[in-house]
Amino acid sequence: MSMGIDDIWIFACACLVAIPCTILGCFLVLRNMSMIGDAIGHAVLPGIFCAYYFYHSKATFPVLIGASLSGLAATFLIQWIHKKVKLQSDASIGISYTLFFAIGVILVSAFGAQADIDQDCILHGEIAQIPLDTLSLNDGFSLGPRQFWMLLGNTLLVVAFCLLGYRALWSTSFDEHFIKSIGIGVLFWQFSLMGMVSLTSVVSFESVGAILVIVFLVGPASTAYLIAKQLNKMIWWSILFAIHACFWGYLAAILFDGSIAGSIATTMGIQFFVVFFFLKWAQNSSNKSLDLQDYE
Amino acid sequence: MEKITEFFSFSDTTILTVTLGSILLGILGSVVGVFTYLRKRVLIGDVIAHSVLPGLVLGFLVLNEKSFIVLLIGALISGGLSSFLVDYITHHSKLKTDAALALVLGVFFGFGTFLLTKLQGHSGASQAGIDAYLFGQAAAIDLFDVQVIGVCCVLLLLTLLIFFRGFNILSFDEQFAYSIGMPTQWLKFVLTSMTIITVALGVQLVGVVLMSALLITPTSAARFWTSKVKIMLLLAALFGAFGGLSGALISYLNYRMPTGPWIVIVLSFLAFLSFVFAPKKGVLFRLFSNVFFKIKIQKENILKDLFLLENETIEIEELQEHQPSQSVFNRWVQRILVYEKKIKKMENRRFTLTALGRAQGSKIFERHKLWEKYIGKYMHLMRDHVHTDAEGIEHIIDEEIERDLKSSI
Amino acid sequence: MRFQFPIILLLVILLFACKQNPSNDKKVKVIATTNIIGNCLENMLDSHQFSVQSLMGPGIDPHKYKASHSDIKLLNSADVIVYNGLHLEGKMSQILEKLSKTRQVVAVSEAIDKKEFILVDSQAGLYDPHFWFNLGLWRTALDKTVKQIQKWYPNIDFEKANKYLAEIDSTNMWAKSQLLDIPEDARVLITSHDAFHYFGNSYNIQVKALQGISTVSEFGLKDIVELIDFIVGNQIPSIFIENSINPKSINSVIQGARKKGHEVALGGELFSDALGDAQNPEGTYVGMIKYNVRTIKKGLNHD
Amino acid sequence: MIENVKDPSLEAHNLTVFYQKRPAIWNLDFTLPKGKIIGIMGPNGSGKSTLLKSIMGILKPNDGWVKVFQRKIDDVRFKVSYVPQRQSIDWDFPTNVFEVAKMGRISSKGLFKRFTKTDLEIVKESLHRVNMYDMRNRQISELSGGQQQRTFLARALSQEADLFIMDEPFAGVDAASEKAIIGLLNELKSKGKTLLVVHHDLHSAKNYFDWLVLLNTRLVGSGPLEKLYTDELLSETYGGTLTSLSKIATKIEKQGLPIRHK
Repeated sequence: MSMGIDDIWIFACACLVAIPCTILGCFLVLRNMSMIGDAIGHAVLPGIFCAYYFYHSKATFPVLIGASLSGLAATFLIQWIHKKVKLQSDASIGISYTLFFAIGVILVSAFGAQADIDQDCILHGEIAQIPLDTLSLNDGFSLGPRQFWMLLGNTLLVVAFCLLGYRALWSTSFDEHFIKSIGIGVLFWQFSLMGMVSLTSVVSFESVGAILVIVFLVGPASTAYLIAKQLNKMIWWSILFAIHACFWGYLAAILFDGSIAGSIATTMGIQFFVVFFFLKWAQNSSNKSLDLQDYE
Repeated sequence: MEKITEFFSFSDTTILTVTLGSILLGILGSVVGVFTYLRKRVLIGDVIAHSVLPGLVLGFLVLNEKSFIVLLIGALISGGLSSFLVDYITHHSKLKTDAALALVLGVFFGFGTFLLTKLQGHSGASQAGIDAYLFGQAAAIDLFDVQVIGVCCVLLLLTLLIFFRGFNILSFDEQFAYSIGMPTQWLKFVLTSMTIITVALGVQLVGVVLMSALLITPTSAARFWTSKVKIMLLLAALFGAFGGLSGALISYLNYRMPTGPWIVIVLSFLAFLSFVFAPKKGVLFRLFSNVFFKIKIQKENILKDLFLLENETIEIEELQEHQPSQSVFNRWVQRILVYEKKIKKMENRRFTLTALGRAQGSKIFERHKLWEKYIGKYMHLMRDHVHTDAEGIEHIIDEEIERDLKSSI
Repeated sequence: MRFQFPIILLLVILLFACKQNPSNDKKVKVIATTNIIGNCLENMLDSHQFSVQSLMGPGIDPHKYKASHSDIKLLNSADVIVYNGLHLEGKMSQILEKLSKTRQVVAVSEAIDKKEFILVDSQAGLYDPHFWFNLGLWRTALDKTVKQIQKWYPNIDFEKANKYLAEIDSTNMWAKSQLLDIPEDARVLITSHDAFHYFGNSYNIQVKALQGISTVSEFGLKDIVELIDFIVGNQIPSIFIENSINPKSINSVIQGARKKGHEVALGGELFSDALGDAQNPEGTYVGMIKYNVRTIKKGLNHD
Repeated sequence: MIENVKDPSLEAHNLTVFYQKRPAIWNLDFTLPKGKIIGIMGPNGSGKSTLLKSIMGILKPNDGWVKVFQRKIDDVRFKVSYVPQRQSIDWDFPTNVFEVAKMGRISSKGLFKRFTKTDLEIVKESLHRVNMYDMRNRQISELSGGQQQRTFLARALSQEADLFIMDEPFAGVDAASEKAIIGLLNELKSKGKTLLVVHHDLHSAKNYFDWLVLLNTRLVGSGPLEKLYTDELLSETYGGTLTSLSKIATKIEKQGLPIRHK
């Protein structure tokens, strides 16, 4: 098992996907909107097709824009159905993303079947390929993987957004009525959060593929939710869990020579269940020892 | 047009097979969907659909065979495990359902992908296409599939007939079901198994997305028309069947029109129609009932005013408020009244009441007075508010309420 | 959890410490993406001077291929990387194209005039990537690829390469003679997936497929019904499945035809995007072409 | 029995609000005095919470208006503090008592300005006043119902408002907390604050409130406790809904009718 500088790049990129995803994921878990990641994963297809159709290329940049817009449009549709039509929120997620995906498949089948357009081969990247795709200056000096810089930019954006909007995000997640009662609009924050989720998902899809993004959004955040008593601690814990899982998942991927994304996702699942059963065990044993002690 | 008659003649067995398969699958999915919807587990289908991947791959790895049954068993096991885990997590921690769903979906799918890359290194050229099983196509449904779906449909309907009352109570109030001694665990197990079997089967035949849509969309649409479970089941099945039929039809009208996605589009279209047009809950219904009500109010106001004018029981100033103005809307309403023979046109653009109109006008005036008395007595309203309130309510009062009001005064 | 921090730190340091061990092998390492390319190069390059490996194993769909960790290590250790191009390898094609600026990377499709390829989308400039089924074109492309490698490693022994190219030529001739044997009206190749257009063009065979290249694309009822009608109407004796696609759709075509009273046989499995197992004859490029030709001939000469 | 006051803390005129398309409150007309503890009483579903939400502008009235300190609510929000129902919140949320109390300062600081030392002092002081300071670092899910309610009160206190609008602060609260809360209300009253409290227990109401608003979709009465606390008015409030009124309400709900045409 030999490692090199590439492994560092891959690990760094995994962490740079993990950090913004899990920060946003904490808010999604607290707002009961976790499935939105899955919805966006499917809803990007028509956006990718339109980018291809109007730009006549499979170049990365228009695809990213198209995919983000279509992801955002899907979240808007979800919100509209939920708020205006008053359908329960999971049903509106289900209706919206299946509709978007179906439109995408029809467009691809009718106009692009020979052009090999699908999110798997145009948008979804594989994290192992990251070190190959480097950014270099004119004189050939390599600046490291292109996606590293993109992910770094996205991470900074998300961190800045969450620092700036921390008070708004947590207070609207906790008690929407109260925030409305002091005269602050909640809609703006909801939509900007969705916008960030859509953007981050798409940027991350491009680097690590769809599965890892869904798991990154909810996995570490759910694990942290089990143990954290405060939101800021929950965010820190979730970042820690995410990086921790990236590390072991990556090692496992090298060891078993399998998909890195798949391996990290599996590790996150295992991590969740370890924490989950540990807490259950701890709770049971403390209940036994407390026995007849009163509690309020 | 020709194409459509050709389609409905079903002379081509392939058309018949695919159409029948789509319709039956639509019914199967929608009926199962009703219960997942009522139990607020709408996205469980999506989760099971993604979670079958590791089962499929393991099934293949262990038995090295791509047969339908082997893959189905693998899918059933991993689908079942995922659905069990979702329940287990939500029951034994403070984590909410949606987070548990997303977590299980992602982790299972991730594990499946991990196994798939292991397969890439596995020798034996036949492993290819294993993930193609995740993307079944509705247009490729063959006779065997139709038979399998048909058997499932029959089994499902039988289960429904036997357990319907139990399912019904369980979906609305689990606690109550438990309290009256129903075997809730058992019922839930049966329901969940039905969902898993349907999804694991459907995913191999028509793919993840169509399967999720079949579970969610027809039910959501049906929910807008009724709140009775029986009618909901019927409606959802009807929508599902219609979706299957029209999806098949559309995909027959032109080349490269995929059947499955068109079924999704038709179902979504039905859902949006329901959102807009369904009585009571629909968006448009509310809008239209407002318009009709406005016309009714205007009609009644004209009749009442004319009635008051004839009897001169009211001061002129008070009448001025609702003196019919000459807006387009008003003229339109007047025309309706003339048509209904409630008013007659005189010279100078004036109107006079017919006998019918006079009776109705007096009735409205009577109701106005009645309401004023009623709220004066019971609602502690100040005198100056009573009149405006009555101006509105007089149009809502019907025979039954009028009787009530009279008896309470 | 806390005690794990030092361990993590330690491992990270270890990660930095482990540098790639330089390979002692003096051979030039050539990595091909698909095993079709890999097999051809293996037969063209001197095995004393070059070692050829391919990333994708037998039966892998290159459109959906996801690199694993060891694959990337393999790519990184490569001296020369050869790939197909024309977006066959999905997102990886784009990456390899960029990599060609800094590394010794060559696309087999690179040296061929684009006019020779089958155009899929004129505005986007997309071409059908399955051009190894046009043996004449493929031979030229291989020739130019080896010449490109020669620019970097000038002392290539061209004898082996030329011998192999001659083998491809003779295979081409043989295939032509075999396939032209089939009566013209029976020369229809029906498969589940759109990979055989080059094949059809070079041997004057009509090609029909149910599904496009994109894996999300789907066919509709009309496509399948017309295909069945075509099969029944022209009394096509057999249709074929491909090794990287779910055979279900083609099975329902067979069933549909049977219902209409025409027994169409399953002509067998054709190899399209990848070679078969290495120990079998169809595990080589030439063997694969021969296998396909024999299968097609046997299938279409059914009656 | 409706008694009006001059210079009211709150004035509702013709207020009609639909909740989920059903008329929840109907034609309310009342004025409330300043510096009193005012109880809003009525049976379940009589529109008490709806009234509070429409005062705060969370629900838009379908007709009529409310004025707080003779101004529109948007102009005087900083003077008003709203305590939502305890059940409206997910108490599993990972946050602690101090953070919740600090939320109250958002009303004067907005979403972006930093909290200063004085802000934190105010929060601390508020927690002391509800006797929750020692538990300031507890996660909110570990609190009892009464402690949760007191945390909410601390948040309201740190808003430094003049009018407190509280939705069922005594619901699901232990005796000790109930006592502490009523003590706090009295203390606030003595400082000239106005308190508007939704309550449903008839017996304790007699000891808590100075002024009553009796509500059962329509206004049954509004006035000083001694005048309102009569068997006749209370039985009218709690004696079921008016059949004709509820029939009209049902008809309006079913057909989605507007109640008034303009």
